[in-house]
Amino acid sequence: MPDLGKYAFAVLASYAATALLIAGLVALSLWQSARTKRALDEVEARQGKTDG
Amino acid sequence: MRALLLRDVRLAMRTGGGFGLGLAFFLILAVLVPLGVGAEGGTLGRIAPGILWVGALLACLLSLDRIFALDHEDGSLDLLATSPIPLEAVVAVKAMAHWLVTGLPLTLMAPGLGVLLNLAPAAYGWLVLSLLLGTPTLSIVGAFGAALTVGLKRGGLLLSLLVLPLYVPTLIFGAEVVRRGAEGMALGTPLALLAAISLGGVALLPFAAAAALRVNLR
Amino acid sequence: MRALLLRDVRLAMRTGGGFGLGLAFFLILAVLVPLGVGAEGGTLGRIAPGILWVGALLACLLSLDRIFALDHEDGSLDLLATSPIPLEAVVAVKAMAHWLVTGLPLTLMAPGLGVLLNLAPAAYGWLVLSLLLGTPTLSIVGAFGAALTVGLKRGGLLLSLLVLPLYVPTLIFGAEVVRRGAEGMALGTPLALLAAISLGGVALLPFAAAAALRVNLR
Amino acid sequence: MVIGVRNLAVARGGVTVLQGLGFAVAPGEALILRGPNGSGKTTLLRTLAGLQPPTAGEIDLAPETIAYAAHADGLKSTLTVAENLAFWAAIYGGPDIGPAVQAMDLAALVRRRAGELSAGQKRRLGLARLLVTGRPLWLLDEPTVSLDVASVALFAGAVRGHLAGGGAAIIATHVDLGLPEARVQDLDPHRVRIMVRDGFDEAFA
Amino acid sequence: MVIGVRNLAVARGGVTVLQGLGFAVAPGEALILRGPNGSGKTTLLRTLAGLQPPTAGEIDLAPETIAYAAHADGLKSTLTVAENLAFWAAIYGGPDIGPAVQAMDLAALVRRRAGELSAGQKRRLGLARLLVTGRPLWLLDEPTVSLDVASVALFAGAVRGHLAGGGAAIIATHVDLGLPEARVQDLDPHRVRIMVRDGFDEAFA
Amino acid sequence: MSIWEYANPKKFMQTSAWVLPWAVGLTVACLVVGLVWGFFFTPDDYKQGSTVKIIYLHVPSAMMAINAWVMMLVASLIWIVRRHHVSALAAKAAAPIGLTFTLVALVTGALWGQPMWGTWWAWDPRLTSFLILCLFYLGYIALWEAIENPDTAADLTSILCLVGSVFALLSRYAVNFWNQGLHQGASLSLDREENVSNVFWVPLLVCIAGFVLLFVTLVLMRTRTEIRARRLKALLARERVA
Ligand code: HEM
Ligand SMILES: Nc1ncnc2c1ncn2[C@@H]1O[C@H](COP(=O)(O)OP(=O)(O)OP(=O)(O)O)[C@@H](O)[C@H]1O
Ligand SMILES: Nc1ncnc2c1ncn2[C@@H]1O[C@H](COP(=O)(O)OP(=O)(O)OP(=O)(O)O)[C@@H](O)[C@H]1O
Ligand SMILES: [Mg+2]
Ligand SMILES: [Mg+2]
Repeated sequence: MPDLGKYAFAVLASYAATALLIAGLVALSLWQSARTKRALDEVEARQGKTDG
Repeated sequence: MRALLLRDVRLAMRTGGGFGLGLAFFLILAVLVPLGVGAEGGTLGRIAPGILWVGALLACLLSLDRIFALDHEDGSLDLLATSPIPLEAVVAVKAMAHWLVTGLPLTLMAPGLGVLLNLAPAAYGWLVLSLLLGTPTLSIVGAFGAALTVGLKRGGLLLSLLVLPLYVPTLIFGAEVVRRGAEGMALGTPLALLAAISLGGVALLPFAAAAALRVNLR
Repeated sequence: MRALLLRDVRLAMRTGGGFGLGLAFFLILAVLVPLGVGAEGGTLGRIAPGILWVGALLACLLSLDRIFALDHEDGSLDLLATSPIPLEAVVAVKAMAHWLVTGLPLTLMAPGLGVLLNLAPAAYGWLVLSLLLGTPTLSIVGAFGAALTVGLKRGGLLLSLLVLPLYVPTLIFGAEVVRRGAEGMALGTPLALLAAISLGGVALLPFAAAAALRVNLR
Repeated sequence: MVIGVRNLAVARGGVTVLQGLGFAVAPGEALILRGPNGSGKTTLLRTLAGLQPPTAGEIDLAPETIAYAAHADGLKSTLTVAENLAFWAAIYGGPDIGPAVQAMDLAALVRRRAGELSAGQKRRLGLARLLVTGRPLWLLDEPTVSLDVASVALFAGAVRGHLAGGGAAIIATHVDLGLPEARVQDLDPHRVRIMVRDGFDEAFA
Repeated sequence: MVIGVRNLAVARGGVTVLQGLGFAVAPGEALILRGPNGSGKTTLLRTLAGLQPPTAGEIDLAPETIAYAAHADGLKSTLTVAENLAFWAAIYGGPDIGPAVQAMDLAALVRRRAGELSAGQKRRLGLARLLVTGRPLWLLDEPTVSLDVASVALFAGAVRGHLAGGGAAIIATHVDLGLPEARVQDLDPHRVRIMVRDGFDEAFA
Repeated sequence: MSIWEYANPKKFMQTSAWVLPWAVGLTVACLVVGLVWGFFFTPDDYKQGSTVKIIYLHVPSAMMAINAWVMMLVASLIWIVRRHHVSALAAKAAAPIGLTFTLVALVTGALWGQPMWGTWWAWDPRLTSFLILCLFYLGYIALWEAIENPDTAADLTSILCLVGSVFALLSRYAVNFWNQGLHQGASLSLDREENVSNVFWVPLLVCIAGFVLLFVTLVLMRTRTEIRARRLKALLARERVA
């Protein structure tokens, strides 16, 4: 761990905030992806059956 | 009554219109004022309490006519008036829904905008407190104004004109609390007055508003 | 087309709503800001150009959704779209009607409010000139925003959110002209830019707005 | 008797449009109001619903008896069909929405938003609201506007069910509702055609 | 032929509701569209009016031919009856409003504001608008809603006059209009009931 | 074969499924190398002390915030001209990513501003235009969300993106005119000799590459989601008819 001196808060907070925001975006994207995939699979399976 | 509150909040959230409109407007104002006024820290900080309170007030004003107008247009208000819920309760519930989707989020958002406007650090707490005490008045007074003007085509204009003078005491005491807070002065009196106005308004205005509504539906 | 212009102006005058609402709002703002900010002449005078421009802009914003929303709700917009007038002309005429009942009276009223806000005497002429050049942009950009959001229930909120960033250049140049006017500085460049934006907007935006309307009526 | 009316006069826009009205509706009975456009059917129904005071005469009506359905349906276009109905059911503390949905054949549409319905489907939803109020007296203003033949029959069935359960209905309409058993009240004889003027006071009527 | 339609399909809310429609309307002819609620009459009329594109098929129609009257009347409630009519006459560069006022029996109401009319009177005003457009093809969506018997006859007379002058009309309705000479087009056979599925691209239809 | 083939959703899904894992790997590699290098193995600046380390987040995110908007503009134009669904959906997918980058630039800038300028926020032109850009993103996303019909939404957001771009440029110019500001100039520009010294320069480039790759990865992933959602919606609508 490098010595950040008196600016430790600014630097660490920047990295933390960035990590948080980007992790949030990635998590949101993954969640949406999983959700739509599941919903689509469900409907495709259902319609596959109804159509015979 | 819970159903009515839930419906109004849900409608505001779903259709937007109500919810967010006030907030967006508040944000807009906080961005536009520095762009228009110029960004010297000193001036900006000095006018910040006033601008924030005026902004909150205008954001409320903007969404007032939705309290009854939409329900009047699509006929729901007639149906509500013939329903088992007393009209006074309808007014109180609708004002409360308005506060939940306008006044409350406004209050929560205000500190963030304080940063943009260079508000003095000591004032943040007082800003939130004064808005928390003052915004219910804005909603209930607004509901009274909206009841007076529902069904009038000239509604929007009249409503602002009627409600504005009624808002003045709240504005003055509210901005005063924040300004004194920023400068570290005593602020008990304006704060107490702010709370008193809110309490009185919430207790009495629903009756006046219901009477106005009855006349307007006739 | 003359008939449409006349009808829109007449509706605005008769129903109020449009006409007067913006003006009342402008007046309200000019009264509230000194109340909220405190009335020291120095600060007030310094922020006056910005406040006046922000006020004009908000007053326009307020009445924007009436440009198309009322006609959409009562079905007139469908009928106009199937009428012999091209939709681009409908947009342009409606924006013009909006300017006639909002921007123009606003401009005429601004000097009076300048007095309330302690505006420097040298700035009055520039205030009127800058508003005269800038308010047409507000109307036509607003018509574009209204065309994008017509028929959306979330219209009001979205409209402000979409239109606000588009107003920024006009606001900056407009307020700059007045501020420089107040201080007796050179103001050719911002004035020219203000005019250029207006001309460009009036020439091009009706096409974008008509395209958006067509999509929305589908 | 669910409602009784004696020597009633009603006004709209400051002008008395109907006068000398008298009728009574018993449980299980339906009354159809007939009269040309502008004769005052809507005005009469609004007066009976308590939305405006009569200019003369009396209305005998127990409180909390009526459910009113106006020209406008009072639907929120962003709420779904189920949400719209559930709201009114909660307001009236009325029954479950299931039977109402069945009765007006809305089962396939419950999750659709009200704004996405066709004109007739909207109207069916407006009528389903009556069934969740649990009120004995229905006041209906042109209920079958925009309805197709099948839906009109559905509506007539719903009214019959209501009457059979001891309810009553007053219905303003221009068309045939398929309710031959209903009594018809013609409003034409009660219209105020000549302006009666006398004293100065009268001008304030 | 005023309008010809071949193999038309129309969609609402992203779903094709009618397909395989074909008909032609000659001058002097009226076509009545029938179909239950939600079958797509309004959607079809909007497509013919050019407000939305068809999803398939062709429409043969000269420009500036149609006058459309929707479920909503497009009246401004603060303008008077005469002002409302005069506005549309000016927009279409059409004839004087006098004959239209006569035809729809609005003479007594011309100075009344549109917001102060009863439901049926509003509708009559909405129909009078058609007469000032001077357009040959009328597209009417349930024109007789709220009209009393006399007004329906008035309306039928206006349509007959229009047809006699070489005009044409396409009318969606659920009730009897008193126009026995009109041809009827049933939309039921054209409703899309089954799902058509194939490749992935299809999902974007 | 032509690039337009990827406008076919099926083709796009196949290709992107193949590309995606590689993109994820490269992104992680670049970001880890660049950030670790920057954070642990670069010296402090003689003037700014350890705060220079913020540059590895601030500059790449600021660049990508603008580039994401440019990409949306191009995709919108493609939709308007050629009506390829995938391009409209890609524009939709990119907006939240651009918004996130804008927020990262704003937040890191504000955190940097406190020690350097003594204030969290100053109405500097670059800062102000970023705030305005943020509003544009919000409006664009809100418009997509507000419209039910996907084609209508694609049309309207494209028009907004076009008109908005013009006004964004105007605002940038106006804001510059309005206030001269505190923010450093473009020290990355290639024609200037007094670039940031090489010690900071190389890891910064790696970080920029990492952020570009992150953007590409996320756009691919989100576009796939949007395509699936679109297909889901169409299938459900069909079910409704039946
Ligand atoms: C909220 C505040 C801030 C915002 C929105 C912001 C925004 C930006 C933007 C848009 C760029 C340009 C990136 C490019 O052109 O590729 C940039 C670059 C940069 N910023 Fe900031 N900034 C902020 C605060 C700061 C602060 C406080 C500092 C340091 C004192 C700083 C230092 C830099 C540096 C060194 C660059 C690189 C300049 C270059 O090489 O182009 N920024 N920032
Ligand atoms: N808001 C109003 N202000 C003034 N007069 C009105 C208003 N609404 C209706 N009127 C007039 O009052 C009279 C009665 O109207 P009402 O709406 O009760 O008629 P109605 O029998 O319901 O007609 P319809 O069958 O057309 O619905 C009419 O002559 C009408 O013109
Ligand atoms: N705004 C909308 N969004 C989505 N779907 C809609 C919308 N409006 C109508 N629909 C649906 O499209 C179909 C066709 O509607 P349309 O209004 O064309 O029917 P219609 O034949 O005119 O019915 P009605 O006789 O009730 O007026 C219906 O199933 C309806 O539920
Ligand atoms: Mg009526
Ligand atoms: Mg229909």
